[in-house]
Parts: sequence; C-alpha cells; structure tokens
Amino acid sequence: MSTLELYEGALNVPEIITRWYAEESQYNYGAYIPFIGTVREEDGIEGLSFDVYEPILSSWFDAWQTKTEVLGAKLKMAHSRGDVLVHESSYIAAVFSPKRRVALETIEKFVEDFKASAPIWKYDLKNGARLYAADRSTAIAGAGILGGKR
Amino acid sequence: MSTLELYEGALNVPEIITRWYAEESQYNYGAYIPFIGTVREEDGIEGLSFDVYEPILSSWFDAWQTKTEVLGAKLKMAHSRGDVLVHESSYIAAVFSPKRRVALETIEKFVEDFKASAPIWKYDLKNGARLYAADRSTAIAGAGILGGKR
Amino acid sequence: MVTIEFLGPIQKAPLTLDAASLHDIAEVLKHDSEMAQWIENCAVAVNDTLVSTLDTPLKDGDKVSLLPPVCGG
Amino acid sequence: MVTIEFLGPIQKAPLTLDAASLHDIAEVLKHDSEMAQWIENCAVAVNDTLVSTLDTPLKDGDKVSLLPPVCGG
Repeated sequence: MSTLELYEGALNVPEIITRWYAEESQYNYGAYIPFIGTVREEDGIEGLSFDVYEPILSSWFDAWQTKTEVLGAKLKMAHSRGDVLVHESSYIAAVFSPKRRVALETIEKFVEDFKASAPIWKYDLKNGARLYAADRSTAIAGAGILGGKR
Repeated sequence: MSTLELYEGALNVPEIITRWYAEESQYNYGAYIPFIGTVREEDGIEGLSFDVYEPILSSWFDAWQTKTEVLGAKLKMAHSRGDVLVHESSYIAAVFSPKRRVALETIEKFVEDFKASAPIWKYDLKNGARLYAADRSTAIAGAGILGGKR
Repeated sequence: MVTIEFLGPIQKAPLTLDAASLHDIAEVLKHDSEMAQWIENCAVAVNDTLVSTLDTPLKDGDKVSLLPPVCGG
Repeated sequence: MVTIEFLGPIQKAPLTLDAASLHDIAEVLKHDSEMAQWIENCAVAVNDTLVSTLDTPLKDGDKVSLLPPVCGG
C-alpha cells in the first residue's frame, strides 16, 4: 500500500511532484497538496544530512495511509537519506482528496505528526563535520521509559 | 507585485508548479505548498467553466500578498477562464515561506478566503449547456446592501 | 452619468443613468424584475472597490459593478 | 538472547544479552555511562514496534531498538 519513497541525497522535486500528479490524474481527486521542504541557508551550514530508520518509518506511514483512506484520500511521501545541500529539497509529503477541506486538514496534521514521530535524524553539515541537530529534535511520544518515565 | 496568472482553459500543472519552484529556489524558503484544484467528474458534467473579473481579483490578491509578505512569505496563484474538462485542473494557489507553520496556516486561510471572496463564477458544462452553479456559490461578505442589508 | 455593469451569471446589459449615490441605484434596480433574484445576494463595487454602504457617493463617470455569489477553484 | 540496536546519533555498537523483559535492559543501560544522555529521551521499539511499558516481555531473538529525538523534513 505504501507510496513512500526514499532517495540518496537531494530530491528531484519537479520529477516527483509532476509524476505524482500524473499517477493520480484519473482517480477523480479534486485537491492535490504537496508540501515541499527545502534546506535553508542559516547558521553557516553547508547543508543537512539525514539518517532514516525505514522499518518504523514504513509502519508509521502505512498507519497514516489507512487513516487517510477512510476519508477517501491518499498520501504520498518522499524523503532524502544522507547529505542535502542548502537550497536543495529533502522532504515532500502530499495528499490527494476528493474535497479541499479534507486535503487541507490532512496535510497539516500529517506534516506535524511527521515532525514529531517519523524516525529520521537530522545533522548539520558545518566545517566538514556532521553534527546532530539535538536542539531542533523532538523526543518521540512515549520516550523515556528506560529512565522510568511512562 | 502580483504573481497572479490567468489562463484560457485548463492549467498546465507540471509547467506551473515546477516553474514556481525554480523561480523561488534561491530565496531561502524552507517550505513550498502548492494547492492544486482539479475538476471532478460528478453529476454527469463534462466540465466546468469560469468567468473571472480581473480588476477585483487582482486587488484582492495584492492585499493578500501584502499581508503574507509581512510574515516573510510569498503567494502565487493561477486560475482558468472558460472551459475546463473533468480531470483537468483550473486552480493553483501556492505559498513559499521560511518556516512550515506559516506556510501551512497561510495556504489554508488563503484557499478558504479565495472560495469565499474571489470574484470568479462557476458554471457546469452539461448536455451542451453552461449552467451557473448557484447552489455551490457563496455571497461575498457585505453582499445585499442594494436590498437593504448592511 | 454612471454606468452599472452586471458580472458573471447576471445576463443583463450595462445601464447608464444619473445617480448621486448608491441609494438612487438601489431604487432603480428594485423595480427591475430581472434583478429580483440578485438584489439580496450581490456585492457592490464602485470603480472596482467593494463598498459596504449605500451612502457611498457617486460622481460622473463612476462605474458600479454588481457581483453575484462566487465559486472559484 | 536479544539484540539492542542504537539508532541515529547514538554512536554505540549493538549489544547482545539475556533479557526476559525491558526491565532487564533498563537495568543494564542505567549503568552504561555512554547512555546517560539518551536514557530519558529515547523511545523503545521491540521488533520494530514502539512500546510504551517496560513490562513488555522479550523472547529469544527479539530486536530492541532505541530511538533518540527525531527531526525529519
């Protein structure tokens, strides 16, 4: 069921967003909303780098797909592994839906849960080093049980 | 300031969404969200047709652009005039923003206000006729003053 | 003289008439049977700016536009 | 025997040890100074399913994964 795509390095945004549009063109969706995330130049970074843990990312994505299909809608997602330079794109999430309200609500909830839950780790590429972006990272819901949190 | 594009007939979605992505690629936006509206096959229609009143559409769009620029973001929009057949697209609205929250909130508010306010009239193309979609249309805020409403 | 134009689905040719404010135009259109279905749901623009009151003054050469319910997208 | 793997930025080789539940693993990792900064903020998966309690039983061959704070996109 998955339409989750992982790529080494930066995403080919024109290829992906136009291919997805074409793939769904005959399914009578009224709204298509891709969200495209691009690496910003800030704090002197050369780029970002990503680790992805695919087994849990896939099951997280499939659970979202199941919820979304109940609404008559469909999700697609693409993400980079490894290095992505500034002004290149690393993330695309998209929803197709018969109606606009479901599309607008779904893309927002999906992207927010992605940020909070998807097992992907981000590193700054700076002066030749690859530094974990600890300050921008979020503990997954339920984290900390090994330290006694529940 | 406007980046409002009007076309005769259906939109060339791949051309528009990839050109917009390229146009803004060096401006350090972190999020790009195009919303693409496609004509659904329903109630036996062959397509939709649109009238657009450009002077007021332009000033409505420019007012939105000004509000959006205050947030560091930018809007683009494309719409069809005339006939658009089922499974073709008639509308694209897009936001570019440094951060995702502004992008997600802006695209939702913009698309909803577009539906309520933009001076565009929709007709069903059915059995060779062009029929005003009165039941799906919304009176513009402040309408009715000629009948005594204020 | 001011010109009144009817947008979108209102199938009506433009009118030209003397009017000092939108009150005068409301008065004329109230007696126009073609306009019965539109009077209550049209927005009004003067020279392409939407207005919210009939007290809006008019001057020679102004354009008044009637905008029926919309549905873009 | 169960295997513990450390994902993303946790620079630590996998461990293999005897454990009947996640309680046993918590006990071992508490005494591992390399893990001090991660214990409080890691999520835990057993065989690639996230779990919410240390009472989760383990059997021979299970894989336990530690997931530190994430930031996709």
